[in-house]
Amino acid sequence: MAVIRVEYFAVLREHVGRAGEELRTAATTVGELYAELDQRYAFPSVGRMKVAVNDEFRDWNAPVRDGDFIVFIPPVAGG
Amino acid sequence: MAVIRVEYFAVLREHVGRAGEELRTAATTVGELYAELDQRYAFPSVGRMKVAVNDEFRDWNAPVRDGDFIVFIPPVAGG
Amino acid sequence: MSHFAFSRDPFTPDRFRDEVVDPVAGGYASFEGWVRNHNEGRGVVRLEYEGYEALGIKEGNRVVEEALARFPIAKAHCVHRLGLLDIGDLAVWVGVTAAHRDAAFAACRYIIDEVKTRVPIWKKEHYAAGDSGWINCEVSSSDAPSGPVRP
Amino acid sequence: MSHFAFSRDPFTPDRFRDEVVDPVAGGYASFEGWVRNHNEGRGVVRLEYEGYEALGIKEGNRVVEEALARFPIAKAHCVHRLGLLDIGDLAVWVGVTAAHRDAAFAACRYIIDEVKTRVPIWKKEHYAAGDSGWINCEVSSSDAPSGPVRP
Repeated sequence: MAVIRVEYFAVLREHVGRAGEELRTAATTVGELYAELDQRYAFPSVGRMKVAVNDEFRDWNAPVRDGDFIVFIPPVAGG
Repeated sequence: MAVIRVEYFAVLREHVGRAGEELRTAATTVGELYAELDQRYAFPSVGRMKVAVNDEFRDWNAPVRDGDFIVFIPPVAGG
Repeated sequence: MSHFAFSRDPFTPDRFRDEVVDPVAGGYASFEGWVRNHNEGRGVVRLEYEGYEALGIKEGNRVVEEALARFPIAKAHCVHRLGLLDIGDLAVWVGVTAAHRDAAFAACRYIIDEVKTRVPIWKKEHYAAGDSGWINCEVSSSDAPSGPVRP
Repeated sequence: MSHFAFSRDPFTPDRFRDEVVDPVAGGYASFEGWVRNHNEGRGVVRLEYEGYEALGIKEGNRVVEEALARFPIAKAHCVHRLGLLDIGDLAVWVGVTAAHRDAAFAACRYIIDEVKTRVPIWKKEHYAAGDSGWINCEVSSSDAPSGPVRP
């Protein structure tokens, strides 16, 4: 089990109703973590998401480690 | 014979030593006028020139008419 | 110094002129994105930008560094607004200086294109009709499924 | 109203912002030419621009009108300095607004390219060595002969 912090932005923040949370999880990859949280929150369909671990983009197979800071990134729209 | 006004800019103004002059000329085209003034002033070699009559670009066969305002245009260098 | 910054307050490009001025650079190309009063046929009254700032600054800076490596330019900088914006407000500014304008234009174009697709910034439009929506995040049922795509 | 102007005094693009602002235009592309401290390996200390203003305004306006006809843009404007300029001074500014940045960039590029080759403006560089010269007008003996080329 890892203790991690997840932060939510934009459409996810509004959907979950908070900007972030500390979690204990048995997920071993960030993809598994996403599936676990999707079960809990039923994330909205927003197209392909990305993920960042400790302020860097990672792929969905990246491991979840104790103390990680994880952000799911919905499609961006800068400019 | 036509009475016209010629104005000089940049390298031509400096070469001729004045910004413009009124002239009586027997030239029938602006090309002939250029040749006449080149005889008098020995214009510097500056590459291909253009010519304007009454504030519009014209070709070198454009007629010279009484009262015309004529400008020889050395290669430009804006920007 | 990062070549990319967020601004929570309204700004004018003048404020960042020192980031791009260079005595060897005769050409300055810039792009500014302003808040329009419409989008896809709908009247827009206000915009909201939210950013994941820690990663956004890193990724934005990487984009500008890539431009500096790819094009013969002198300096480049990009600033993106966050928070609530009104119609006509400056949302993003890219400035590039170079000895020659070819490179300045190409790099400026590269930076705005990449920033728009890579930097974690989200835009919420508030419509004249009273509703609002996160751009690129509201999909119809016929669109692709959400979430990660597994390898 | 002409889309092209000369300025005998220093100016900033802000002064002409109203010429390009448009509530339907979300994209603004601009180009600025600044006086460099060198050209072709020579140190430059000052510049002088001379213009044939009556024809220059007409031809400059034609260039911008062409851009407005060719590209899907909202507004466009160009201002060129005349007189004595110091290093770093703004020599020319082109501003273009459009709904989409492709068109804004393309039109901005078109205008600066055409203005540089078509508008009757001449540039005299004053060099650190003390001499000076009219750019594009000082030719070596091996260059093409001067004057009109007869048909």
